Amino acid sequence: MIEFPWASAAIVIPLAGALLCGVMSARLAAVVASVSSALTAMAVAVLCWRVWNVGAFVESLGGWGAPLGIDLYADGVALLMVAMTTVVGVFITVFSLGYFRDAPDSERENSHSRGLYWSLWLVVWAAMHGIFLSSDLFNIYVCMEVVGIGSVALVAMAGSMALRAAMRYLLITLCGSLLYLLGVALIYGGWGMLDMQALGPVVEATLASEVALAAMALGLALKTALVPLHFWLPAAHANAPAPVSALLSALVVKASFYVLLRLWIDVFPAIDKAAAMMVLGVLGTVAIVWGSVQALRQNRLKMLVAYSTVAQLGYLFVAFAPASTVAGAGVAWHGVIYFAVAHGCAKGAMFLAAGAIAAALGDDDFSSMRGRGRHLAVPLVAFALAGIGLMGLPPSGGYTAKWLLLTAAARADQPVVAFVVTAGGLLAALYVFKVLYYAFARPVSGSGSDAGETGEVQAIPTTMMVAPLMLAIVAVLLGVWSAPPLHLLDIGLPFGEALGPGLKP
Amino acid sequence: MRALVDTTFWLPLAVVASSMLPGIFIFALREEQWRVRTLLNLAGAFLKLAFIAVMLFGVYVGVEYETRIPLVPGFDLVLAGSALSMFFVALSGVLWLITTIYAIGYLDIEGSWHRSRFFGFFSICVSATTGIALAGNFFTFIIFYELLTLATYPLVVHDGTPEAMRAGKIYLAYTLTGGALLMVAVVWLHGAVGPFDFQEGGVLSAFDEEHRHRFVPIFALIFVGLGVKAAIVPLHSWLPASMVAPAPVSALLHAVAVVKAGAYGIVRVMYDVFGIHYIAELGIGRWVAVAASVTIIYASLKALAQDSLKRRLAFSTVSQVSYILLGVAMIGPVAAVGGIVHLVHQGLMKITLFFCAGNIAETLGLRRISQLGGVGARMPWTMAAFTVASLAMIGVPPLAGFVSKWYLGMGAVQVGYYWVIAVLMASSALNAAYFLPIVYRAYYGAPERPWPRDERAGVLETRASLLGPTLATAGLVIVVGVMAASPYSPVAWVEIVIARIYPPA
Amino acid sequence: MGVWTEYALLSAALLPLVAAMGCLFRSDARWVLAVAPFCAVPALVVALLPVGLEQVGVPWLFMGAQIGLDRTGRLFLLAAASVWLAAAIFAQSQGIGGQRAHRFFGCFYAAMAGNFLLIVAADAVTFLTGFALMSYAGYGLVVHRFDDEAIRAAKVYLILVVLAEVLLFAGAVLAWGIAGGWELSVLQDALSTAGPAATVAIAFLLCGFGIKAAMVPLHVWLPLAHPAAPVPASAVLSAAMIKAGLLGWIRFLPFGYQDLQWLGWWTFVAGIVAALAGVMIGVVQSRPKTILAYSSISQMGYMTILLALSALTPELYPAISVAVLVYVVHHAVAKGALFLSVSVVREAPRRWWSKLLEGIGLVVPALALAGAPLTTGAVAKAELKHIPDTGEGALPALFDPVLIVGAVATTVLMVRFLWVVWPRSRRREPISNIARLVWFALATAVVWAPWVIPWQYLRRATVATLEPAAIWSALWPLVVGVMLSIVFVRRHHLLSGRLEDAIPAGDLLLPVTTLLQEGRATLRFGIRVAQSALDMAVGATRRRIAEYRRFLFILEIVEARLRRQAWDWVWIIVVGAGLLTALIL
Amino acid sequence: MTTEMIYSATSTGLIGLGFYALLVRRHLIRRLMAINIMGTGVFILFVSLSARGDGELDPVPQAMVLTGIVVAVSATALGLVLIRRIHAVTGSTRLTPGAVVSDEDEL
Repeated sequence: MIEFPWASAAIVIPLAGALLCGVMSARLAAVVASVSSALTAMAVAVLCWRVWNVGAFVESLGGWGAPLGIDLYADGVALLMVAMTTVVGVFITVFSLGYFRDAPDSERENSHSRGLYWSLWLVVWAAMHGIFLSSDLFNIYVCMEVVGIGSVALVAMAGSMALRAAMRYLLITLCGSLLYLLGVALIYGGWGMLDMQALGPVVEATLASEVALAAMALGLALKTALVPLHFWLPAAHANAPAPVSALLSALVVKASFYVLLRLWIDVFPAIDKAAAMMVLGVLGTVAIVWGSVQALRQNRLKMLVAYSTVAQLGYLFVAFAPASTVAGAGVAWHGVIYFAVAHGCAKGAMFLAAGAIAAALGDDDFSSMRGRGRHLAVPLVAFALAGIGLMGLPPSGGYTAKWLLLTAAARADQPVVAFVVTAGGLLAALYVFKVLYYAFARPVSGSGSDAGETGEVQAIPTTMMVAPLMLAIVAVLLGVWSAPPLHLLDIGLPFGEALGPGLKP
Repeated sequence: MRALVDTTFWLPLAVVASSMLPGIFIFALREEQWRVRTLLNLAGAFLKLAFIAVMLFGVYVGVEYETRIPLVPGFDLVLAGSALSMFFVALSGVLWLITTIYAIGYLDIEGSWHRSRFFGFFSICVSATTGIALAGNFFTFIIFYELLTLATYPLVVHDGTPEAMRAGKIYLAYTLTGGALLMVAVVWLHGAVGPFDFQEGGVLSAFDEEHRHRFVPIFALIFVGLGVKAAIVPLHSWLPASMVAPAPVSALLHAVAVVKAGAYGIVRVMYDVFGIHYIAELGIGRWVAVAASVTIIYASLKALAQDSLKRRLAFSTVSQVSYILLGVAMIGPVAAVGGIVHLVHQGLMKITLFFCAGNIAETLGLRRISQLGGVGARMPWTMAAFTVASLAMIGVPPLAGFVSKWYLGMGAVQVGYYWVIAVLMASSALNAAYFLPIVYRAYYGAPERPWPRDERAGVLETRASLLGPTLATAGLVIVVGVMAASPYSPVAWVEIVIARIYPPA
Repeated sequence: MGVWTEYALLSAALLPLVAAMGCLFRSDARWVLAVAPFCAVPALVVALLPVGLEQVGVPWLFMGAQIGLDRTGRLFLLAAASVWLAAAIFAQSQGIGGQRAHRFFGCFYAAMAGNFLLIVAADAVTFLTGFALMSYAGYGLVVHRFDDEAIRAAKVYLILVVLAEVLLFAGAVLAWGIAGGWELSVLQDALSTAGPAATVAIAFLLCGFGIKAAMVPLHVWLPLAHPAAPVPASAVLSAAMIKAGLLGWIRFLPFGYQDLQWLGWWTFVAGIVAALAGVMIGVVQSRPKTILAYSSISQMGYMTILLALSALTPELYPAISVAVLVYVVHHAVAKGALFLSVSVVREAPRRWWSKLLEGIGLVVPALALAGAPLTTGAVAKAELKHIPDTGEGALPALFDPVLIVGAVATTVLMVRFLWVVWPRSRRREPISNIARLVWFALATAVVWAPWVIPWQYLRRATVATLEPAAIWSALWPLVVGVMLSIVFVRRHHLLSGRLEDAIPAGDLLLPVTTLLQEGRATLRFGIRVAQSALDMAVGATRRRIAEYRRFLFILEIVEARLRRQAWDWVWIIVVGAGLLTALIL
Repeated sequence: MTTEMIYSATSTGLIGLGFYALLVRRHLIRRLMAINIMGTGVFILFVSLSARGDGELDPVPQAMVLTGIVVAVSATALGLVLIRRIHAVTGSTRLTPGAVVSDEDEL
């Protein structure tokens, strides 16, 4: 059992599923994708179990090993991200089962595109596992490109509405990847290796390494949509088919951020990054405010959720400010990673719920939601639960993460960060309750919209109801049951000594 | 690990869960399954009371109950039974049962708008309240505190009318902001001194030398954060706005859950976090007393100007809840008895008043004081209950309110805060000025027109399920006052609580 | 003392409360009426029982109640129970309340219970409980008739009741601060110690009870409330309930404990003013019950004077307390009878013997009030006169002349009352025989009561007034008063109506209300100014928020630009340059 | 001027050129080409790394470049498909549906 390459399996299984789906009819593809999702989940579960009990381990693909071969490195953080991806992924699969059966015409242009969807989705999934588990910088590049190209194709599946968004997304993701690759080249030029674990101790603070870090950070920030580099995100995320939106917002942006974090801490410990961290912190602050305000101004549900992603991604960067201090670093990094996980689940649930609402109503305009809230009870409950996570209210993963971020701010003595984190939660409340308003408001009697209120809410498949709800419950459970994930996080001291002092005061 | 049958571990959890689980099940019920719903509600309420009774007895004989579940390293979910918390738990348990019966009757009259949703949130609301009461540390406290906010919002906006939605907005704006401030303060505190549990006698005095300069601003933040729910002027505006909610909700907001949670929280902070003697040392008590006094007077003056019955009652709540803080802030054993016992006394009186307002509104369709002429003849029992509760509010001996005021007055003398007596005198006079005209009008005013509606239930003036709870609480108002000296009265229990904090010399 | 004694005492006191609760079931109005005579009986029996009832605790009640029946309490209870009994029977047989009988009797019983409870109370909380019950229930009696006059009277009454409650609360709490307990004897003891807190507490308690006891200038409710209430209600208001204020003074204030000059002088002045001004204002009133109300104020003035004396010279207190008790019994019975007679004489008698009896019933209590021989009035006056003899302190020299002038004045007032009330025409307001009987019994009680009440002292004092000298000294002011009245009638038409109602009932109330209304108008103006200032501030804030929203709109444009135009590269370069700079520097 | 410097200068130039074009040009095919040019610049940088100081060729960068080219080709293919679809649906070859400037002008 121990000998079995479980880390590779977590990548290979969805990849194999993708290949099979590509050559099958749509109906069979759905079955294969489901089986493949289940198997992936199993593999990841075993992987978690193993890391939990044995600790971090290195798995060399094909037995070659670094520096020439490719190493997979499974430590706590990687595992947590993989687990998050898998949980969200399983629910996306469940949701898609219903979604692509009854999707509006524009989204199932021919039976071929259905099989294509499954294929692309599983490829992206596999590539994301690749990003999280790789310890090889170039391998990460390849996986990122696969994720990027796959995502663009998935966005484009939404039809004519999404084409421009997809195109812009493609350009941005390629540009970001190339900037990253530039950094990889510079690092390889300087130190002749690409393994992150090995690079950490040897990389020095030279001009080349600093330029490399800057280029990579810029590229990854572009892919993570850090304000003001977020301009591509709302259109792409909002116009994609619902499960794809969830995938992009919950997982894909996290993948690039994860790489940035790894680089930041593992590869370039030698560089003094305090000033840059402040820059990122400030940008994160701007992101929270900007994204929230924009979210509040949207007329479409999915646009609102997309801008909320812009705002929430700001938290990931705000935490760089306290992380730049010795006292705050450990808690801040914990908080950031936990936030990424919590946000992944919550945002996934939220987009799925939004998708379910849009499918039931025919479109996702707020005006068509008015007075029909009572027919949308389940997706709205899911939306509300996910919203609790976004607001950072207990009990939810968002609460735990925010608690950690605030603790970091307190330890680093940065009240501004505390204020931003708090205010961000309140801003999130504003836009979350803007949606929930429709769940509670009584239809305005006597107005001309009576016909719209009474009926015309299409029945949606059970899977589309269950998936967001379950995922939202997971997001809540992350707050009730946060000790195990946080324990997992510390396994293998993934970020070297940065996590060392950890949460212990 | 604790044994599975360890009641000291399970009982606090059971007290919280006994209303949470029925609540969750109720959500799943269809509107017309009222029998199951009622059964679940009542079963939950009685079960909870039984658990509370066992636990109360246990605490009385010295058993230490504690549920401890690790959430975040250093921060556990702790539910523990102290004398003070049991006091609050018992209050909410008893009043919840009564309010549930009332609500069942009330909503049957009102018609079938989302009753499952209503009772579901109703139950969760009470769970959150008991959670707040039993919380053994700040982390847990905030979890339930925010849960309360979230669970109450759907109740406030239950009617779904534009006014209700507006009230809900105001409610959220205030309470979420308050909650955020509280969280910042608490994290700041923990950042400074590390994780700690609530402890009789306080925790912080041990950190005096190092962190004294931080404690006053932290307390101020906490006070503002909790003061929103406790409706301290000028943080009170949400409470009168929330008057659009159905009567049982108002009763819950005012008497059992929300405002009490705020006041109880402040009391808890003063006793179990700072320690009352340390509060005295920091010189905070005086300011709290001043804030409470300003609230008492200002809200009473505002109440005079209201014509809407429930709004007047709301301002009265704002005023009365501050008695609790006033009593505790005076920092003396006798005043503290008066303050803490007012938790229960105010609850009983105010719930009676709101029940009466609800009875009148639902039976006769009257909501304004100016319409109340002749109600005394039509609904003698309701008005008798109202009269009793009003007189108690004024502080007429030997009713509940008198006992509180009496102890507060004696406490003020004991610690030499003579100005508090003037506040109490003014408050009594103002209470009389805004309550007696209502009573007068109901008995001696002439009905101006036929009632907007007139529902009779057999020989009774209104439904038994509305009248019964009203009379029960009115009876309790009399009994707790008349039998204040008996060993089973709230006062007796509070004296036990206080004796632990101020050991008799 | 048996275990049950305290419960017997309590239930005797609280029995009427059960009846009051019964009144909530209004469908059974007949039952409500039927129990009326029996409610006061147990209390009366307890008061007459020869068994001594010491102070005992009822630990579970209120905040640890103490009840007991000492001599003071026994006589107060006796007086109160008799008047309540008479009034109850009178009210029942007269069918007071009509359709709203349950309401009237509910308040009536509740007030009765409160009155009894405060008499048997031996601790502050129990006393104040009874006092509050009585006061608030009294509101129902005053407002009962529910015309404009009654409403106004009730309003004034209620405001003063609340004021009294507030003052009593503060006073009692302050007193606790000094005493550390609620037992009345302990409180009194503690208040006798000097100190600012004690002074304030005494002042509060004095005024609080003073409102009920019609102490000038807090008496204004009384001349309004008594005429407004139905006859039996005015009888108990004047005869029993205002005595509760007096009892409050006796129970709470440290009379006889220590020399409290300021208290003594204040009360002395208030008493003298009440005793004289009450008569003077009363004389010009046109309505019988208003006259009686002013008479009550004046009579209470005498009792105030007595207490004032004991504050000035504590060693006189034993004698004074006896005098007060005599006075209480006397005044309760006489005033009760006089009030009831207002109702009785509405119907002019037809037969000669009934004319005679009603004449006697009318005149005897009036005479008693004026201090005529053979009545309790003479005994009370005699007791007053004796007081200076027993003490050695420096009594105010005014005391004796005041008494004489007072007796004359009271006589004039009573003549005025009889003049007003005397039946001149045949009005047909039938009155039941039972009511008539009760009234007559009460009216003549001023004569026979001393011989019935089981109080040796009273009997001896009554015997003493039968000596010729005593009779003379009681009689001559009476004669002077009657003659003076005749002169007034001749010369000034005072009694026949020229000066009628020159001073409206409620005297001081008029200027005070005017003043208050002015104050309220000013306050309203102030509030309006504050409100508009607040509105302006809110408006300014709103405008600012609106501006902010406009700013948001600008943000929107910026965002759109960002998305549509070629601005992205600017941002990419800016962020990249920023990062690079930050890293390299 | 060493070979290394020529390589470096070339790659820097290409990257800069591509980056500039990507950011400034509006026509989609131009932007896609810009990406490719930028990619080529990075690849040249990699190639230059394979011949470091000691004269021995390092095979790893070459392998990476090969992989990179594969990735770039597929990305370009996807991009071209998208551009065709955009053109088919909207008749435009730009991301922003702003003022119509003749596409040929920009090409």
